[in-house]
Amino acid sequence: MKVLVANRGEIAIRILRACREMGLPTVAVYSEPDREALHTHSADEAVLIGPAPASQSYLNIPAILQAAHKTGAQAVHPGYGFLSENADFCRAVEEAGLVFLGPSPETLALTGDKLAARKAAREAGLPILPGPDVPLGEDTQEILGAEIHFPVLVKAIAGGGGRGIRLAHSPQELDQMVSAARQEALAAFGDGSVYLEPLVQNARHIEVQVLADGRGNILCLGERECSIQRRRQKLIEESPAFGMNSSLRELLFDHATRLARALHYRSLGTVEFLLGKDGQLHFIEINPRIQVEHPVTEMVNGLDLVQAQLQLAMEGTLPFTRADVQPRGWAIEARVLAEDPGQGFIPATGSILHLQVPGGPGIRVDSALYPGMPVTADYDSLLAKVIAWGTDRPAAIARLRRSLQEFQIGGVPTDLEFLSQVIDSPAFTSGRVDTTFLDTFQPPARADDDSFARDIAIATAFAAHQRRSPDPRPSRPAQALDAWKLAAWREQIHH
Amino acid sequence: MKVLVANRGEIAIRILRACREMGLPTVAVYSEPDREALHTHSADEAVLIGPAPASQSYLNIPAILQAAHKTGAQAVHPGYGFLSENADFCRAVEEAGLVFLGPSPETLALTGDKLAARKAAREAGLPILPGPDVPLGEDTQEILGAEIHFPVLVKAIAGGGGRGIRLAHSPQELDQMVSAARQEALAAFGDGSVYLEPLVQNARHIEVQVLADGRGNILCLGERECSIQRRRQKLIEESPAFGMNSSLRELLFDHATRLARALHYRSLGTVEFLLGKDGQLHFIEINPRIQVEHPVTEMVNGLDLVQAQLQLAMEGTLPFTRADVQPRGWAIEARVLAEDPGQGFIPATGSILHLQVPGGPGIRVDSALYPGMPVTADYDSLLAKVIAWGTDRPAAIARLRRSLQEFQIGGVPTDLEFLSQVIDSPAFTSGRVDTTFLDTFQPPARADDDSFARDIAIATAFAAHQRRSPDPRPSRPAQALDAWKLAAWREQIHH
Amino acid sequence: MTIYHVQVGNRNFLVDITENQLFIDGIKQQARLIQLNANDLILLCWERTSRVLHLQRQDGQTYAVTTEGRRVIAQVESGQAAAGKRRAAAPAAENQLLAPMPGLVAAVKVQPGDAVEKGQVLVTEESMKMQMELRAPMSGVVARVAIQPGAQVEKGALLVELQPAEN
Amino acid sequence: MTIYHVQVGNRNFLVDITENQLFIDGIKQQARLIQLNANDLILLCWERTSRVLHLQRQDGQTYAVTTEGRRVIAQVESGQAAAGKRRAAAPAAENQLLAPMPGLVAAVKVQPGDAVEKGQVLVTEESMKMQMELRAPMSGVVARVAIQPGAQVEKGALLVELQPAEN
Repeated sequence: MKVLVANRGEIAIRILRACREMGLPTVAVYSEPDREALHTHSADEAVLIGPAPASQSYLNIPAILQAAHKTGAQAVHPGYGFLSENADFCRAVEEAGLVFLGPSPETLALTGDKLAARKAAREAGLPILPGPDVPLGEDTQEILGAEIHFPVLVKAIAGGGGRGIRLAHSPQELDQMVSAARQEALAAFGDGSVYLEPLVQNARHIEVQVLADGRGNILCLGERECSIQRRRQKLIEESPAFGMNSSLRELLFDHATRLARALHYRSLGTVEFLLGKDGQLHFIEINPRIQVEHPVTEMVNGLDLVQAQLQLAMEGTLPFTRADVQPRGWAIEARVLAEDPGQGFIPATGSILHLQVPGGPGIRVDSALYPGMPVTADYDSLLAKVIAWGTDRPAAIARLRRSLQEFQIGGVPTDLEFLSQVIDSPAFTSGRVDTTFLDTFQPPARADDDSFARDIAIATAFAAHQRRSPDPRPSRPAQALDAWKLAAWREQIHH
Repeated sequence: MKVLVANRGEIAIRILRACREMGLPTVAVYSEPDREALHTHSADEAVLIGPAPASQSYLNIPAILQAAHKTGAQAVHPGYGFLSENADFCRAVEEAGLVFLGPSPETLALTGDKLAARKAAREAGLPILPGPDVPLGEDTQEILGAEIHFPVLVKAIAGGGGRGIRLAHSPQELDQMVSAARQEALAAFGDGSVYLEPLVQNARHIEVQVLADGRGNILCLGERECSIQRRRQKLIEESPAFGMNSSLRELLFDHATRLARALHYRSLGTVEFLLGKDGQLHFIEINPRIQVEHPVTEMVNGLDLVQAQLQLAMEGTLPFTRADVQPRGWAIEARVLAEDPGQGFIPATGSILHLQVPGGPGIRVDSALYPGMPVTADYDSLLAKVIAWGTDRPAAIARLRRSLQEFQIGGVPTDLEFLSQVIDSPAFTSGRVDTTFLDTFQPPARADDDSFARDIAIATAFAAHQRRSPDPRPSRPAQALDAWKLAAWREQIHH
Repeated sequence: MTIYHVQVGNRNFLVDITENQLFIDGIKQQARLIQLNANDLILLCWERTSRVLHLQRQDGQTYAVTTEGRRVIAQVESGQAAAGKRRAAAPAAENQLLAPMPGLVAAVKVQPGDAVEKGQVLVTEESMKMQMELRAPMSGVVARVAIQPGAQVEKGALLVELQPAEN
Repeated sequence: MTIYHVQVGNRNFLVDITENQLFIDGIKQQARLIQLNANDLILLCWERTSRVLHLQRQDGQTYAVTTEGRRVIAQVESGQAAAGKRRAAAPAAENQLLAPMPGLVAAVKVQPGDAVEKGQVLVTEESMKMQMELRAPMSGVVARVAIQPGAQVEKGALLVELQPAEN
């Protein structure tokens, strides 16, 4: 089965690795600026599908189908984001006689409509937050007459990935937030419909990984906690969830299984819940695709979820049984993003001028980085995921801390230091976090030893000195370039 | 407990990682050329202990003890090689009031004398190859009168790490091999004594990982197979061993436990056996230290052996019980060496000019590499270890293959391609290997597609062309150096 | 003798490099610097400790330094230059809204002549799949809108120019 | 027009680079080359396939190329140079024993005047903890011993020189 990967970045690399391990030939697709991207030259073949804007490349259904046709690909893996939740894409793939590595078009049509998903979940017996099953009308003042408690969430019906969501604290804010959510949703999903949902205060985000064969055989592969979020983007995820007890876990699995069964669910999916301070679960949505945070589940269970997807598609049956799922230890993932913590975490661009990737026991790194790689503003800012496994949560945290310190990226600002500060915070280490944690988290001021700033001053003064008065001994111009490049000059200052 | 790591390279990094994860302060020691080594700047403190020759630095007991004294280190981890099996060093460390992270001096004195270890193993009821318990005398002709079958192994009594061993095929060869073994042993261990041991034809190398507290509590943490050897150096290792059945495993564990008990063994150790074609086990030796190949045991069992050593030393008790040892799946390690397959695998030197380390699911990399690192002839040629885990042996092999292809090292020749060829050989994939496998293994001639050599020709012609006639548009000299370095010029040849 | 004024965070250092000797604020330092590779990876050794730093020269005298999982910006001025202008750099003009990152202008909410309040959203920019609302740096009147929705902008590009209200 | 003769393994290519066109053995190639970073990492793109190569220039016209887990040596000669001397490089002198790798001379087994047989061990060298026995490349008489035990030698250093036996 020749697999076309309709995605880029680390998830494209992740899927290509699974295919390569299974001996499956692969096709990458790429946009013009991604000609130099690692995923483009990691596949057996690669096809250009358009210019930089995703709408003309990674969201360009005809171009992707044409690439599959041209290369003879027999299956399409959509990854996450881009077209992964798009029912039209799934349908077009299947109508072209290809295997779509994900749920059926009917499932995607339902999960892509948050209100329809809510309704299906309610009918399957899952706990749903109150609210009507219809979109909010144009006149928001009308709804203010109804029973509505603030703060309230404004959510895009076609939303996903944390986009198209706004929080209104008061009736006065509602109009502004509805229009902001509509605008973001329209731009992102082509649909500005929104609905309102009560805010669960200080909730934790808990989700269940599901693998199902579309014929009623459903496996729950453990839960994940993803409460560490910034701007509704998950930043740190772990499995299992802190303080989970077996009765709550059974309830979670039971909910997820019932929903998957009702949807005749096929392939990988994630059923997301909020866990209130009162211990109550509330269904949020179902993510019908591989998740960014899937590696924590893989490390704890010793399974390969992408290979499982591929095997399921090829053989029609689940590649393992409930008895094969034997969780061990604890795994935590941290997302390394190209962003500038010094400037309010705005996305940053640059080139990977220096790269030292962490390794050793219990560390997995998923990335599409290579030395020299350009980091552009065209796509999302995820540079790498570091996943640490340990026999228990403190051991996993200790390994994650160690590996974040080992990870050296020069040339583009990252959130590496911020991630270290989060996992070192007493709230995180003691498991007392909820989805609002990062709203108020202030990293402690570093008690720098004097040597830190001093060392930087020396090194930069030295570099400036070298620029002004390069060592006159080896004559610099022309061939000196090679000497610099290959021999790495060594200059010493000593007493 | 402040820990001094009396080693270098990947094992020093491995130990420093364990200490950092446990929050223990660390001290590195380094020789002059290792001032730029990763282990030197990965520890909290680093102390220079001498010039390049190991005899004056990493084997320099007074200098290491002085470094411990100067920094207030409370424990010493010897790693493998160098002083790790040296009873005098262990004794000196303990007499200085420090913790030696390894067995007692008495154990090391015994394991360092192969004949004494044989005798102890025989007394503990282990199966020993026939032969006298005394060294070979000066007159080898004398022994030829006795019952001696050829081929026969000449082994250094003080030997270790595969050194000081020669194979004599006939009485005519014996003198030459004895003198070669004596010379190598004298140079390496300061002791030229040798003994003879019958050769077990087509044997497999099987070893048992032991962890013991010195007071009779002994855990066997699975077996490893290390039959893929070249010049008696292990190249590829795995756990579990291929085709192992539970009765043979129980026998192995029983042997290892009985020997460890007899020696009042403390800390980590490995009991090594040959497994003959007839299914008979033969004790070889006991390695009283962490092994290069320990990560395969860690990945299968989800344990951290170095942390276990440290915890045992700090708390006096084993950090886990037999019930905690729950093996899962299969792990295989490949040693990436700086050597030139094109020239008979002689050690190679250079600089790490390009480095792309494999990652993703199931892959662990232990190394001390960084971009720009010099590879000198001063120490051994181990650049990195790649360890792949999978749910079964084929899955582990598939991941190892994939990660060896991902691993890019520019600037120094390596055995990466050879490793791929070995794991792709039918003998390896079907588990039909013994310790003589690599003696006769010939990698199949690559059926290169035409594109391979053609692509190399284009790229190198292009590079030569660039050197001769650099792009005249951006004026090259002086500041062009920065343009080259930072912007990475891009030149295109197209139709 | 060459003197460098270095600012790291809110700390200032006077570094004096004379032949192969190094002084900080007049005190001789027993440090040793080794360039580890051609990509500006530097090893700074003291007697028993050392630090690996990656230096990325940005515009002019600014370096982004990455070390031990942290990233710090340092300003270096040589003695002569520093003596002339002691941190005379003008603050960013209050009346200009600049793009904080490269990206796509998703929406422009104002047009010339509009009165705006400080903090009011003027432009929405999209970058790396994130939308950000860019707000007025001051109250006033829109003097100029320099971009259109759909425009691709570089970091620092002028988006909107304001002028104080006249009354 | 610039012509390069490239030898890769036992295969020879005639590469012609003319402005921005590329010919191999006279046939135009639709290839595109991109330098990925300043450390000689090159991307070679064909229409649907591509290859990343790391080039390390060694002495003169020799490149060590690393790609997809393999390492290959390529010889490049420009047209003019190649036209002059078609592979006229002298083979390594048969009467010299050279160090195959940098290392320490552990033992020297012969002295000047000794008669030796081809294959006889002359020197033991130690490198990266391995001992290797270096053998006589021909039968003859030891003319010169260029090193002493304990000497540190570079790769290619002359160790022992032989001359043919006189009878």
